[in-house]
Amino acid sequence: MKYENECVTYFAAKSQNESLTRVLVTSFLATYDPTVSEITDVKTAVSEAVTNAIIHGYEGQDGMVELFCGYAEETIYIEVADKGKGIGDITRAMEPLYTSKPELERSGMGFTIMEAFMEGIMVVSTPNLGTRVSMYKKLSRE
Amino acid sequence: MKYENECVTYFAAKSQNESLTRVLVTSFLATYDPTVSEITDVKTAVSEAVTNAIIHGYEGQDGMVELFCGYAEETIYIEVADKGKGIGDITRAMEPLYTSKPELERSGMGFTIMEAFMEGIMVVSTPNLGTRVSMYKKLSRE
Amino acid sequence: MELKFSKRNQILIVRIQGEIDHHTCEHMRVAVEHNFEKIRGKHMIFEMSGVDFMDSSGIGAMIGRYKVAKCMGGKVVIANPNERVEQIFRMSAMDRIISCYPNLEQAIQHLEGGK
Amino acid sequence: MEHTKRLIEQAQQGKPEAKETLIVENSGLVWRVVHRFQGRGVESEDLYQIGNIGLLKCIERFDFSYDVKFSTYAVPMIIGEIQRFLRDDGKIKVSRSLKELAQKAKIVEEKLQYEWNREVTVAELAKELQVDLDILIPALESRRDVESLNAPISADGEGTLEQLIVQKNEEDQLCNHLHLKEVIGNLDEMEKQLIWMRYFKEYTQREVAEVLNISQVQVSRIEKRILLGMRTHMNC
Ligand SMILES: Nc1ncnc2c1ncn2[C@@H]1O[C@H](COP(=O)(O)OP(=O)(O)OP(=O)(O)O)[C@@H](O)[C@H]1O
Ligand SMILES: Nc1ncnc2c1ncn2[C@@H]1O[C@H](COP(=O)(O)OP(=O)(O)OP(=O)(O)O)[C@@H](O)[C@H]1O
Ligand SMILES: [Mg+2]
Ligand SMILES: [Mg+2]
Repeated sequence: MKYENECVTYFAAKSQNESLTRVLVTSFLATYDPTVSEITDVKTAVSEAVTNAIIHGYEGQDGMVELFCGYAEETIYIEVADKGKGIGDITRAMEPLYTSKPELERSGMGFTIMEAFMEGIMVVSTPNLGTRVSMYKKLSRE
Repeated sequence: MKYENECVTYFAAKSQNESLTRVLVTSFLATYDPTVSEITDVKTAVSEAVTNAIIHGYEGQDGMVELFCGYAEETIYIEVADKGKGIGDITRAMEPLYTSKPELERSGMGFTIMEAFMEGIMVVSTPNLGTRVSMYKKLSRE
Repeated sequence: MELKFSKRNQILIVRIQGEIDHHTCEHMRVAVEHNFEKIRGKHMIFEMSGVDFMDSSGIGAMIGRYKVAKCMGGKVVIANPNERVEQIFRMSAMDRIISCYPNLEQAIQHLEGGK
Repeated sequence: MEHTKRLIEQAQQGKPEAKETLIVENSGLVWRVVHRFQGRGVESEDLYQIGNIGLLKCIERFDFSYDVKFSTYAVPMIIGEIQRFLRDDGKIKVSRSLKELAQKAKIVEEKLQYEWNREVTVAELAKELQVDLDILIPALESRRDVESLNAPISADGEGTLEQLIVQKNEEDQLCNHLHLKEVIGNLDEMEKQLIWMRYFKEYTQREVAEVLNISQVQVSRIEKRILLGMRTHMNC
């Protein structure tokens, strides 16, 4: 796919970097004159995916997370990937309220929020190789 | 080198992304409670290096620019790299007021500014392969 | 994130300002429990007018605090969330067990009038 | 070069006109340096004056044995002069200034939204606040201490998604750890607190004793009694 603009970032899987990813996405989007609420939608989805990579993918261990942002035809494309644990049963993982880590006070709403705030989402994952979440959202233009 | 935190971003060599790099550096550094002037120093140096990659490295053509941020022992490490034209004579390029593009109203002060605002700078470049500018700055701690 | 604590009878009032994500939740959890314990609280109110961003980590953290309050026979309620935050609450159906009120006074009234 | 050389020699011998000519002829150079310091909250005109002080120092100190052009020597010196000036009041922490900007941003956003009766874009916000996006965006992410002017929440539902989840989401499911709730509900305040600290917070008996202001022996005794009670309760 040919993007009008693109940017990919690899960062250490540390929770302190979660806010960095939101800043990055906001500033990538900012060129396309989004509304504050469009930004919040995308930011929230990114935050969910990145948090998942850190706590489920790497389970707090060292690792690098990839965040891709692309823009083409008024649509923003986001990908978040890790080389962590992977997901065995993707369908079940995406069910609302399913969580494998209730002891960490997770509620199993991450994927549901991503689906609600983005227009499309695709998850590819291989156990022990990692997970890639791809999402897109069309921006409203006047 | 083992960094306490690190982040590397590849983005399209477009001038619209210059502000993205400043945002990124600001928010990467913000965790370490820097002063306003430290942030401005680092941001200015990054901005110079990124602009150089876009206008000299790729001369306005398509390409990707790399921005690395690392933090270790109260020191911020920055690298900006492109796979563009490269620099033939690095010593001359780094002289104050030397510019190969006076017609673009460049003034030849980019490297001088980077040197002034950062503590150390190293430039590695190979004609037709690209350029990597590495810089560091120790943050003042009370 | 910044937290301000105050108490009213057995209610711990927590004013949250900033972002609620996985990173900041860790801090919130510890601080809230510490203060709840200190005042020997029963209920908790989270005053959320200063919260601009919350993701699912916030849901987990609220339910976690709900469990704690429940053990003491108390409740958790939310006051003054912005539209966004409220949307996330509703999506997770958390409003079934944690009620939202448009302001602090109503939240207090609910708890004190309740039991 | 010969021309500049002559002027510098004259200036170093104390001729004020020569100094003045040099300042005029190099004003473009100083401005170019000043240009690089824009956006630091200091008027360019002021920086230009500081830059000229640096230039004057160069004129006084330039040595023709240096084997560099005057301008090459001057640029770093002028930069240094301006930096020293800016250093002195650049000690504010970023976290503080972002916080202040975030406060302003929140107020302006709500004001505009009210006036225009529509969503505000970040670009509009930046324009209204007269700041660059690269400082506004991190500020928006670091909002703290912001008093909200938010109107009461609206209550329009989210439709199908919400219903779907609500079905699956009864209280018990959310609170699976709470099957003990009835048992715990029958305890008195101190007993509840004790159980909570011991089993949810993993305090030692000694720590609990300290908080509750009773002896460790008492803690142990109460705990045993409660646990026994719970066990019988749960077996039936
Ligand atoms: N990157 C990942 N690597 C491995 N497993 C993952 C990853 N992302 C999600 N999962 C699995 O999918 C489940 C559901 O994810 P989801 O984000 O919906 O909920 P959660 O993270 O458990 O809770 P919440 O997001 O509400 O805090 C997780 O519990 C985990 O088992
Ligand atoms: N990434 C790069 N790739 C190729 N050439 C470069 C690169 N960076 C710098 N150069 C060369 O080094 C010279 C000096 O760079 P410098 O940034 O100091 O000045 P400038 O870019 O020409 O002007 P200014 O930065 O003041 O606008 C440039 O004119 C260019 O010839
Ligand atoms: Mg999740
Ligand atoms: Mg340059």
